This record gives sequence, C-alpha cells and structure tokens, in this order.
Amino acid sequence: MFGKIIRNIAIAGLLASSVLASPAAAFERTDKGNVIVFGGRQAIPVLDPHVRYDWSTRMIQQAVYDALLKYEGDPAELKPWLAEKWETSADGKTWTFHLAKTAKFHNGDPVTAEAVRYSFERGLKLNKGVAWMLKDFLAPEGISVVDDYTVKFDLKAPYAPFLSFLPWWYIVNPAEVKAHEVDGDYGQKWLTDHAAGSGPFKLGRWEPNVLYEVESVQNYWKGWPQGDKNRPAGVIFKIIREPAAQKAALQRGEADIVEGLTPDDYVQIKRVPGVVIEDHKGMTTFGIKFNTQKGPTADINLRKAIAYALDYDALIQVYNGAATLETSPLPDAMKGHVAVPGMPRKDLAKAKEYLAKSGYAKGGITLPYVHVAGLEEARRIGLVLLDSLKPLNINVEIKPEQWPNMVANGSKVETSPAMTSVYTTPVSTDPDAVAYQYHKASWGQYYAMMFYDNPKVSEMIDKARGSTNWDERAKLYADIQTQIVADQPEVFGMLQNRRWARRDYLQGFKFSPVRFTGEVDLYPLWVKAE
Amino acid sequence: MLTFAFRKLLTLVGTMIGIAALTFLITNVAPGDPARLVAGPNATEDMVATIRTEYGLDKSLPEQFIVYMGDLMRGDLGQSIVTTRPVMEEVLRYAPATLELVFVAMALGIVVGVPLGMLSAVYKDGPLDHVTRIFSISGVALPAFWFGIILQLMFAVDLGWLPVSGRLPLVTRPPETVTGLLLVDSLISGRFQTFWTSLQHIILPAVVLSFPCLASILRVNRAEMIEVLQSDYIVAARAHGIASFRIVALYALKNAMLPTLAMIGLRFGWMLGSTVLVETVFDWPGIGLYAVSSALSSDFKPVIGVTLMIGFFFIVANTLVDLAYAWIDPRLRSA
Amino acid sequence: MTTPITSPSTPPAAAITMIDQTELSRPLTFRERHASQIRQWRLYAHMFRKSFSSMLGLTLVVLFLLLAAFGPLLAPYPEAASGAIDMSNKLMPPTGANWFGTDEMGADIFSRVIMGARTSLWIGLIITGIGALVGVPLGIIAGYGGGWLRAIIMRITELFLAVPGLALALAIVAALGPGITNCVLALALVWWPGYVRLVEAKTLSVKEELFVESARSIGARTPWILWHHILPNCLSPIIVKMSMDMGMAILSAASLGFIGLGAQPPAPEWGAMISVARTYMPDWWWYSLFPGAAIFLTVLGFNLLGDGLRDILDPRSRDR
Amino acid sequence: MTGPLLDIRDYRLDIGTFDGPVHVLKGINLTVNRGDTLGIVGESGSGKTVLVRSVLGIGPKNSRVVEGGITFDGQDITRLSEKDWTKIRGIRISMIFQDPMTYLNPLFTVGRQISDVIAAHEKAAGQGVSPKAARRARTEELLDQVGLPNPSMLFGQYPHQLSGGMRQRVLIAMALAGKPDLLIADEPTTALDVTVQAQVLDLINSLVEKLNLTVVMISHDIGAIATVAKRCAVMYRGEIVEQGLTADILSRPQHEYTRRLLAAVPDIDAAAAKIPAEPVAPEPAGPGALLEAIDLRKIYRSQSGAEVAAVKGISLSVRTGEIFGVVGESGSGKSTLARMLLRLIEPTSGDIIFDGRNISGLAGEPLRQMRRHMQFVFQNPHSALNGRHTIGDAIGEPLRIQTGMSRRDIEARAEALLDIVQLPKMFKYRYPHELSGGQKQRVCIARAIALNPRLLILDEPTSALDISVQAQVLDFLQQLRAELNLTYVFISHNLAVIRQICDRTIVMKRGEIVEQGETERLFLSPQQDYTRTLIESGRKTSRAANLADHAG
Repeated sequence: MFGKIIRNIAIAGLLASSVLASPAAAFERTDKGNVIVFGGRQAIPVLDPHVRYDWSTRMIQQAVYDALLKYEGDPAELKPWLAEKWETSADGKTWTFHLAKTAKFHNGDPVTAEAVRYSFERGLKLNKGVAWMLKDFLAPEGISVVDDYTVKFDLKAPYAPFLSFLPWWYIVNPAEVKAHEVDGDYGQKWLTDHAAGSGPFKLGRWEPNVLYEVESVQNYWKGWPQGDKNRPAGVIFKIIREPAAQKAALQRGEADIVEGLTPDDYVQIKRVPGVVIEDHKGMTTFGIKFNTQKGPTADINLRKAIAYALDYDALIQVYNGAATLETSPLPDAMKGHVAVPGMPRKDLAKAKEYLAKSGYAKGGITLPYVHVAGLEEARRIGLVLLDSLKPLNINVEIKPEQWPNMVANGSKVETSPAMTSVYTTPVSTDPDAVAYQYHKASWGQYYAMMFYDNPKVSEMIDKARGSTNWDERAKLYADIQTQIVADQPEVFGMLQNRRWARRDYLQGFKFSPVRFTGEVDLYPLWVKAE
Repeated sequence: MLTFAFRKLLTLVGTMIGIAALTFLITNVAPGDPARLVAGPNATEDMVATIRTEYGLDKSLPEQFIVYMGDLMRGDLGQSIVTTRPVMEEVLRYAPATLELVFVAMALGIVVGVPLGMLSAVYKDGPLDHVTRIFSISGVALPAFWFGIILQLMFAVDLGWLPVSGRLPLVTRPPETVTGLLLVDSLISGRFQTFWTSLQHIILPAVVLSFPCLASILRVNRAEMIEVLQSDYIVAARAHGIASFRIVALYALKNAMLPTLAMIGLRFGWMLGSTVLVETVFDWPGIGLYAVSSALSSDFKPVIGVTLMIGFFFIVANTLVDLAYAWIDPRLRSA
Repeated sequence: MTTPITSPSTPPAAAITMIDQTELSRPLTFRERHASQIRQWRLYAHMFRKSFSSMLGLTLVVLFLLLAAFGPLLAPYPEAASGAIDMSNKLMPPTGANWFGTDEMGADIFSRVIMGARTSLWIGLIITGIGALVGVPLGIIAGYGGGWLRAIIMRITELFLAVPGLALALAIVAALGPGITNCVLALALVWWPGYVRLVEAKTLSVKEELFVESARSIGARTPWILWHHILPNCLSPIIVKMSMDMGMAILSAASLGFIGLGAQPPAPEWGAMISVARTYMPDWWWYSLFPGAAIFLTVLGFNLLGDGLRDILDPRSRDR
Repeated sequence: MTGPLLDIRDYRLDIGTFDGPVHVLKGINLTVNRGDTLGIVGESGSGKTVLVRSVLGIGPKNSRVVEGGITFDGQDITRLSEKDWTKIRGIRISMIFQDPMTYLNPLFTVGRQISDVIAAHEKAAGQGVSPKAARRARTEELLDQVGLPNPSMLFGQYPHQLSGGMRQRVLIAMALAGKPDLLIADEPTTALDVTVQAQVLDLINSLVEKLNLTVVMISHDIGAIATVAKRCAVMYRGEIVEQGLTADILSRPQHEYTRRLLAAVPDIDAAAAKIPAEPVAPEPAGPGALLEAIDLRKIYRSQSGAEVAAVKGISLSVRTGEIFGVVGESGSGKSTLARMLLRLIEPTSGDIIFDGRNISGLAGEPLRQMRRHMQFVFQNPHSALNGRHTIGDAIGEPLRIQTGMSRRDIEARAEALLDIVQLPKMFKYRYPHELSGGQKQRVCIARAIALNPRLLILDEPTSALDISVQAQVLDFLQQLRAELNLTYVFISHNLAVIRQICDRTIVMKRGEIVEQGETERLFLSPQQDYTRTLIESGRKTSRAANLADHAG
C-alpha cells in the first residue's frame, strides 16, 4: 500500500505543477446540472420532522417532506398541498382533509391517509419538537382514516388556530420508518440523518457540521414551478460560520446565497456587482421583557419611564435601517394587527415624569439586561439601552447568558432578571400565536418572562381562541393589544427585516414572513445560466 | 519491556478515567438545562421532561456520574443531546480531520523548526539568530484566531490563491474512507486532483496551527544545540578533527533531539487544544469545532468526549515520545 | 566553545581582595556592605541591555503597564470603554479624531484599546498569581516531601496536564457560563499544574544539593529548609515562568473571549473586541487589526521579557 | 625535519569579561621537539588548560592574542581559519581529555566514535575514506593497543556501559586514531581512582615508548607528571615560572612557588608529624568512646526490586580527641557510612551510639538537639553553600536554627567564627561564588563549628581543592582540633593525606572494612592485599618514588 501511496504522491506532484489554484467557478455544476449552494451558519443536528425544528432544520425538512398545507407568499397564505381540500364542522371541532392522489413518497409509495394519521400520531406521541402546537387539543385517538385518501381530525375543543399549524407537521412514510424502528423509538434514530418524505428533494450527502445536500426529485408529484428544464440538480446547505467567510464565499461565487451577514455587511455587499440583497419585512418581534412581578420593574411607572427613555431610532440604526418599530404587540403582517395609538417613543420629559412617580424617583439603581450569548444585535441594543437610561440615573448591567440557562432562570418569577431581550417568531399567521404569550398560562415559557398577569387579558385570549367567528376574534384582539400596551410588560421594540445576499443568477426566490429568520423555500429556486 | 508496556497501559487507563471524572464534575457543577435547548423554544414543561428522562438528566448527579463511568468502561461516551447520536461515533467521525490537520502542522513545525533552531544555534548571536528569536517569540505571541483571520483575508479573499475554509470544495465528493485523512485517502484511491485541492485547503489552517509550535521547537532546539555544542564531547569531537558539519548535523543534533522530542510531545497536546480556535476560524470539521459548538449549546457529553479523546491522543503521543527517547538514547534502552 | 567567561559565577578575585585590604573598624557604608549585590545587579543590567530583544520586551511591557495605570487619563474618550455609543459615527476609518477608527456602535477604538490594557493586566495577574500561589507550594511539598503526598499531588497535576489547558478551560467556562470572572476562574484552575511541575522538578534537583543536606545536618526543620533553601533556589525559573505566563494568560483569556465564552462587551477586552470585529472583516479592517495588534505586542513583550530574564537568571533551564 | 615540533613564543592571551580584559597567559615560551614528553604542572586557574587548548585551536571564545604566537611544525597556527584547523586538529595534534564520561558522546557507540575519527583523518590526508570494515578493523586494533579486552564486543558498546578506566582508555584510543604528531593529555588521570590512575599512567608510558609519541601532558598532580614527562614546566597565574628537566625541578626547585607546591604534596611514605591532641593516651575501644557504630547496614532497593548493599555491617569506635580515618576508593561506601553516622541517611539496621547514648532511634526534636554536637563538613564546598545566602547568613544559620540568640549576637559570633577560620570579617557580606575553593571550605568549617560541636565528620574535605590549598586546610584542621578539643572522622581516598593526619584508620572496600588499626602500622605493615595495592598505587603517583626514579 505504501508503495502505491508514494507513487501517487509523485504523480500528484506532477499534476500540481500544471494545475494552479482553479479560479472560482460562478456556480457549482455537476454532470446532473447546476447545484445551488446556500451558505448558512447553523448546523442541522437532527432532521427528524417530529423531533426538532429551527430555521436550518426546517428549511431542509421543508425540502424533503410535504405537509397537508403550505405557507406561501407575503403576506403568508395557507395553500393546499398534500391536502387538496378540507372542511370543518360547525362547532369547529372536526376537520376532514382530502389528499392529492398523485402524491408519492420518494420510494414510490403513495401518500395515503394512513401515512398522515401515522405522522400526526408519531408527532404527538414523541412529545417533542412540534408537539406543543396541537397536543392540548388533539389526541392520537382523535385522528381517523376515512378512506385511503381521506383523513379526519376530532379536536378536544374548538381551536381556531388549528389550521395555521398544519404546514409544520410533515408527513413521513410509515412503511420506511417502521422498517427502521429500534426498540419502539418510532424510527427516531434512523430519521436523524435519513428522510422518508415525499418532498421536492431527497437527501444526498450528509456530512454533519460540514454540509448537507439535497437532490431534486425528477418527477416531483407537484411539478416544478421553474419548469423541469430549469430544475437544479440539487442544493447544498454549506455550514459557513464566520460572516467574513460567508461574504468571501459569496463574492467568490462559492456560495450562491448566504444569510446572517452583519447589518453593515449588507450595505457594503450591495455594491458588489452580481450580488442582490433580498430585504423583506419580517414577523420576528423584539422586546425587552420586564419582570413585572418582582424587583423595581414590578413598578409600572418605572417600566413606563424606561419605555419612554429608550432611543428607538438607535434600534433601527443597529440594523442600518432594515427594521421597523412595532406599533403593537402583534407583528404588522399578522391577521388582526392594529396600530395601537400612544405607543411609547423617546420622550425624556415624559420618562422623567414617570420616574418621578415611581418608587425610584432619583434613579440610582442598577438593572440587569440579559441577552443570549452570541446574539450581536441583542447585545448592541443593550448598549443602546445603557446609553438611554443614563439620563434617568439608571445603570444597566449587560449580561449574556447561554440560552438554556437564560430559559431556566426565566421560568421562575424569583430568578427572572429585571430585563431580558427576547426575539419571538410566530410559527403561524394566527394572532393567537402572539397573544397567548400574554396569557397567564404561558408563565414559565421564555416568551412569558415578564410574568404578565392581567386576568382580563387572559380571559379575552381564551375567548378568542375558542371562537370560530373571525370578526368577533378581530375585535377581541384589538382590545387585547391596547390593554397590553397600556400595561407595558415589556418595551416593544422593532421587527427586523429578513435579509439574504444572493448572486443575481439565482432565480425564483420567494419570501414568506411566516418562516424563521434565514429560512428559505428551496423549492422554487433555480440558476439562470448565461 | 512487557511490564513497561503494561505499566504504560495501566497509567493510560487510569489517566483516562481521571480525565473523565474531572471533566464530568467540572461540566456538571453549574446549572444549565440542555434539555430545554433541545426541546425547542416553544416546548412545554412536560416536553422538556420527556427529553430529560430520555437522557437520564432527571437523575441525581451522583447517579448520573455512576451511570456515565459505567458506560465509559464499556467504551460508551454517552449520547449527544443535541445531535442525539452516540458521542463515540461522532468523535470518531471528526477525529481524522483534526489529526490530519495536526499531523500536517506538526510536520511543518518540525521540518522548519529543527533546521532553523540548528542554524541559529550555530550562528548564535548573529543576525540570523536575532531574526529567528524575534520570529519565534512572535510565533508564540500571535493570537491564533486573529492570525488565522488575517491569513484568510490575505491569501483567500484578497489574493484568491487559497480557499477560505473547509476541507474540500463543495461538490468534490470525498474519496473512499480508509484512514479518514483526505490527503492519504485521495492518494490511495488515486485521485490526484482531490489530493491537490485538499492540500490547498489544509495549508492555511496548518500554518496557523503550526506557527507557535514551530516557534517553540525552534527555541528548544536552539537552546539544546547551544548547550550540546558547548559540551565536552563536542569539544572532543572537534579536537579529533571531525568535520564541523558532521558534528552539528549528526553528533550534536542527535543529542539535542531528546529535549526537542519532549517539546514535540508537549506541543502535540497543545495543538490538539488549539484546534478549538483554528477549526472555528477555518470551519474545519474536526473535534475542536465539535467541542466548541457543543460547549456553546451546553451539550456536555461531547465536550467530555472530546476532552477524553484529546487526552488520549496526547498520552499516546507522549508514549511514542518515550519510545523514541529509548530508541535514541542507549542509556534508557538498557535500563 | 567552552563555558562563556562572562558568566556571573566567575568574577575576578581582584575585586574582592581590594576591599578586603581596606577593612576598617569604621561602620561600612551601604554600598560597601552590598557591593556583591550591586555588582550582581549591574551585571544583570549589563547583560539585559546588551540584548535587543530583551530591551524591546521591557519597553513593550513598560508601555503596557503605563497604559494600564494611566489609561483613563490617556484615552481621548474614556467613556467609550463603558459602553457609550454614537450611532451616527459608527465604523469610521482611522482619522485624526479617532486614531484607530470607531466600532459598530460608534465608540472610539483607540480609547477602548487603551482601556483594555487594564482589563488584560488584571486577567494576567490574577491567573498567574493564583497559578503560582497554588502551584508553587504544592510543587515544593511534592518535590521535597516525596511518598504518598507527592504521589497524590503529582497524579492530580498530571491529570490536569494530560488535557491541553485551553480545551479544559473551554469546558469549564462552557459549564459556568460566559463572562470575564468565569473565564479567569477557569484559566486559573488549569494554570496551576504548570507551576507544580516546574517547581517539583526544580525542588527535586535542589534538594539533592549539598547545602540542603548541610542545613539538615545542622538541625534545620523542614519548613526552614523549604523557605530558606528550596524556595530561593526555585525563584528564578518561577519568575521567568510568571513573566512568560502573563502573556500566555492574556492570550488564553482573549482566545476564550474570541470563542464567545470570555469577557463580554462592553468590557473593553481585546479578545472580545476581535470576536465582534471579525464579523467586520475585511472592509472594516481597523476594527480587528488594532485589538489584535495590542494582544500581539503585549504577549510579545512579556515573552521577550521572560526570555531575556531567563537568559540572565536561569540560563540553563529548558524552554517549556 | 629541523626545528622544534611546537614552538610557543612570547604568547600573551587576554579574555574579555564584564569587568574588562583578564590576562590569562602572560608571555609563555615553550618548545617541544619531536619525541619530547613535556609536563605542564599548575593549579586551577594557572592557565594551563587555556594554553593547550589554544594549541588545538579550541581556546575560549572571547579570547584575544595580544602578542607572540604558536608555531607548529614550522607553520604559524596562532590565527588559523577554521578551515585550516581541520587539517591539523585531531589529525596532527590530538588530545586526551580528562573526564572520560563527559568527553564521550553518550548516544553513539564507542566503535562509531573512533572510526569516525579515523575517517576524518583519512579524509584530511586526502587518501579517501576506507571502507567500513577496514575502519572497524583499525578501531579494534586501537582498542587492543590501549589494553582493552575483547575489542570486537567493545566496538558496539555505548560509553555508559564501560567503567571509568575503560572509558579513559577509549579516549586514548580516539586520540591515537589519527596517528598524531603531537599528543596533548589534559589531566588524563584526575577523575580516576588511585589504582586505575596508576594503570593509565603505565599505559601512557608504554605507548610513548612503543609509538615514539611526542606528548604534552598537563596536570595539577605533580606525581602524575613525574611519571610520564621527561621535561616539565611549572605554571602559576598565567606564567611559566620554571621549566627544565623533571628530575631537576623535583630535586632542585628554583622558583619559590615550585618549592611551595612541592612542599604541599603529602608524602605517602613520610611518617606524619602530627600535632598531638590533648591526651593521646590510647584508650581501648568500647566504653568511653565518643562515637560507636555497631553493625551498620544500608541496603538500597533498585527500581527492578534488586537489593544493593552500600554498607554491609560495619562496626567502629571513635575515641574522644582522635582523628579517625576512613579510606577507600569510590563506591566503597565510605560516604554512605559517614552520612549514616550523622543520621543524614537512615541506616537499614544497626546502632549508632554517641557519647554513650543510642541515637539511632532518635527523631524530631531530640535528633535536632543531637545535631548540635555532631557536624559534617562536605566534600564539595562549592555546592555545600547556598548560592543565594551571604557568607554571614551561612555561618549564622546554625545559630539561628539552634539557639535563641539575637540578630546582633549572631552577627558578632559570625564575625568571630570568620576570625577563627582566618577569613576577613568583610566576607560576611560576600556570596559564595565570589570566594575561592579554599575560602569556601573554611566557611563550611566555620559553619560546622558554630555550635561548638564535639565531633566533626569530614567527608573528603580537601579533594576538591588545589594541592597548595589542601595543605593549608589540613594544617588548619589540625590546629583547630587542638584549639577546640574536637574529634574528627576523616574520610578520604587519598592515602597520603590519611597518613599525614589520622591516628587510626579503617580501609573500606565494597561496603566492608578490609583492614583497620593504627595508621602508621597500616602503612608500614599492611596485612591485606587490597591495602597493599592501594598503597602501591598511591606510591606510584607520589612524588618521592618518581623523584627517586629520575634521580637514579
């Protein structure tokens, strides 16, 4: 073997002298066609659709699996997908879905009602990942197969947002999963880095922490919007952790689209020929949550003082203008959103007025501001806050925390810090997704770190989620929004824009705000070759 | 010899257990709930509990410790809570990349460091000596992460001579795995283009990693050479008319190699530790990067696993150094 | 190629005999009584001055200490270190007003780099201080005491040494959570074994010296021997190591800061600054360049100084 | 073939130091003709080593030839380039070094080292390097020539596998390998035991005769010089104070220094003119003895578990007021014995009785108290003093440890002690490295007597010192004993010294007593072969015997 190695080294040396560093290719080509390279910072540890989700994971899940419905467009709309049509009973408890008969899993099996039933049962029984969305309203026994292509869901109680969660419940092929089951694990071990889906792509190379490749399915049952001719051979999701490296990769054409550049980078790279910035209004809200039950921030006047002292313009500047201030606890793109009049904006006189009314008229206190370690923008906003509160003689201690520790501390009134910066992305377009954060039943969750307690609001939220009448709900949500703003359980921050930088030859990019930060629908993408 | 080997093995096992216990205790003293991270942002309390039970995190710390040590005896490093996979499997997958990087860096360090050390010892207090001195101390003082970024910008972004990061170009499929070292595997399968590109990829990280190591090898070698060149037997060799070159390159070097070898062993461990920085900068998919990303998500089993693995490589390297010592020094051979 | 004649151990006998002849009954002046020490220090100074690199090291360290001591007076915008922002002025290249440019919050990088010296000084002092305070006594006890005590101390030491310090520190900070205190704590925790090993080895050789036996023969107790004989003779390598370690500790803390586990902004710590600044490469090169250069020069200074000290105090010791 | 082989003319050499240049060699004039054997005698610091190394072009680094020069075989070699040196060094001039351990490279076999020299010689001679086998044969021939047994086995051995004497022979073989015109021997016997010294000197003599060598040998040991050299030069402080035929110089020294030097050499054949201690009345051993050892044993356990006995059941009895000698070659266990007597090393078994009290079981405070009465003077004064303490601290240390004296009193006492050992008071501010060897040994003695002990154990107190200093220290020790009423246990490998001062003596070999008795009787009528060999060897290197040879 060594002889062979040595001989080969010699040959390689010869080759090396003739081959210089190959110039960066415009985009990757293989013998099967063009491959799109997505440069992202976040790895995909577990692909199993019922176990884990975050933006990178869900982007690939979305590519290899199909769900009953799919969100598309801006503003996001629910589109039929595996389910061609559906109906609901008058009491809002029973939902029946009719499946597309052409849908096929990658191994050729048809997507049947049983597969849907099994997938939902699996998600509920594993009690991980997406389970929280439905488990309070749907039991595994409530799902029944009517015929091969009809499936029925019986909810425990009417639940208006039900439909809005379905796009995140992907359908797996029960035959394949069962074949790989170990010790009754519902095939969890196998699905970690394998897939049993029916989506437009199937898995290619899987090199954890390095890259994940999906290959397009030739005869995808739903067809290809860009036309079969333009269909890319596949997509490589390449882990590039450093923004500088991402930028370099994009400039050299090693990546066709990247996410996660710094706000300043986007401004800079916009000027590079051949690079296009996708800049869209998002749904991720940013708030500085007060602990309303304990410590100085239990004092509403102090909370108001802080809210009026904050330099809101600086929040926008942190994003180089790619953000808009919140006008309500609900994001603008959400159904039922109303612009609440009298949202606090910087007004030092008013801030001092409130401070004088509070128990800390002279300031002289130090409040912690906790953010997730590594989240740059949250840290910068901390600096803005620090700067803004100086006139009130309030000192801010900026404390980064690991996410698990932050969540653990934030689950109890006693340990929850006075101020915590929290980004929340609603997973559905239904207002309940955000409103419920202000329900007392949410206490203990990271987004409920303010321990907001207003029985009237809780009551209205309960009423709204049980109602099937949209007009009634819309009115309730308007009241809820106004009341929350009045109570100031948090500083309502801004909605940051979603941004990507891509090469101009990358076509078909479709934005939808309901997706997570960084997440892209890979299905319609294609490369326009000269 | 057999008792020697047996004793070494015993020490190795003992040290491994010690390291495992140490890192387990260290990483478990603080609060922190990785189960929450894994369960996802919207998970309810009972969903988090499901995960805790699954990973045995609901048990008391002493219980967890006993379970962990018991598993360790069977060669099981536990399960990563983030990737859900056995840590042993993952560590073994990432280890070759790290080893390849460390080997290349070490080779660079030795090939450059030893002759430079020799030269500056021979021309002690000359201009070359002064230059290498500043150079070598700079090597130790350079922050690897910063240096890596600067090199990346210069050679990859600005000049475009070398790739920015990673081990291989995106579409290049890695050669069939034999050793896990791409440079070797590509040669075995005769894929010269792959060999060449993977060589291009490894240059920058290897240079960054090897720089401090090169510097200290150089310094030790220089110091030793100076001492050896002053020693009586070298004076004698000179007095007996042996040619200067032969004295330096053969007689003195062999004697000076002993402490240099010790330094190489030491630096090997140091390099393994520094991969956490270099691999982060260069997106090099090795155990260092694995450790950092696990540490950042409070996933401690992989951190312990990597620490153990690094300790293991380090001990093995030092054992090899001991053997090399005995090979070079006849006084140790007979003892 | 024989032993250099300039070594301090061979002063000309003439220097001494001359004073002997003038032995008087009058009380001796300070200079006379301490002629030996004065000569020794002059010799040290002479050797040190001769070496360009040692002087460079000394200069850098003195500069660093000055910055640490008078940072707030020297920095043009000292408030930049405590998180003052000026968003309208962010990411400005170096100008007359901002010599090193400004960062992403509009803070003056020059001021932050200067103020960072103090942070780094504390980090270095605390880590090496704790390392030496814990390691030196343990090393002396292990080296001199022998037996099971030595076995236990050395086993634990080897255990720590079997894992590269950075990897272990990473694990510790990851568990404790990021922050400058935890980072210093973690590094101190992995730093002491180096001293144990150094001092133990040195003690083992010093204790074989005749003067130790001699002290025993006149009935000296063990603590006496440790304090008066062993420790003073271990001091040179300890001083050299501490000087080198100041640099290395600063570097390690910066490394953890870079990974995101060390000091956290707005604390003006150089590693943490680079950690943020790296995302601003290459277009805003000044942001990472200057903190990086500050780390480099500081660590270089301490290393050159330590190297120079080694040459005059402990010329035969091995590079570690 | 006319003219001298080596001619040194008005040679002056300076070495630059921190305090300015030091004149190491001052106007040296020496001539060596072919077939000459020249001895250069001098004490440490006399410049003899610098001189011969200059002849070989391996002198000290910072040196500068101020005046004069060296001519070798008609060629001026004062300032040769390194390249030209390679044609001379090791080829035409070769050297035998003093310490056989440090002058052999520990990592290469003996054969390899010698055959490399052969190869170098052949290359320099321009005749092309002969094949390995031929060089091996020549190496083995050389090994045989220097009297080493089984050369073919020796060829593959490493230096550490040989004894000191064998290594010295290997060094000689190496020096001969280049068939040199001039052979320089630098203290070739200093590091060896007495019996081995004699053998090596015999070998050199026989080689000189057989190979008709031209030899320059330097040594501090005038006896060794007398054995080998026909002509002799005496060096003192960088100058040659006297040169001529060895016999003449030995019998009729002209220079004052030479006379002093010769007088200082202890004579093995001279009955001692001892300064009597108070009552010399010989007491019987047993009760009344100051120190007794009964069946002392020390067994070391090596790493492999094997037991090595350093001292095998020794009993002895030291009377009050006498000087009790212990003589033996290296490895005889005498140092271990000495340390056991003071409980610096724990005996494996046996009892030590001091002044009627069994001290072998003492520990802690009582043992510390004991130490007031028994003190130790170590062989090597250079390392027996802590380099970081001033002399004053060193002398005051016992007082600080054992007494509650005030600082001021201790200072005064230290000054008084310096007075007793005849050193200036100023020295209390000095550091050990600033003192000469003899001065340091006096400090060690002062330290030892600080607590007014009754017994001093002196472990080779003079072997690290120059001969002239040795004589002074020995004299001083005897005076001191008389003044302070001390009892000595005196350990030495030098029989002449033993004979000069000891009342009774034991001879040790491999941890056992071979012979014991009154010193004079031991020397006049030794009962054991080993004792006889020791005395014979000692005599060989002694002045008187050679003086007789040369004179006759």
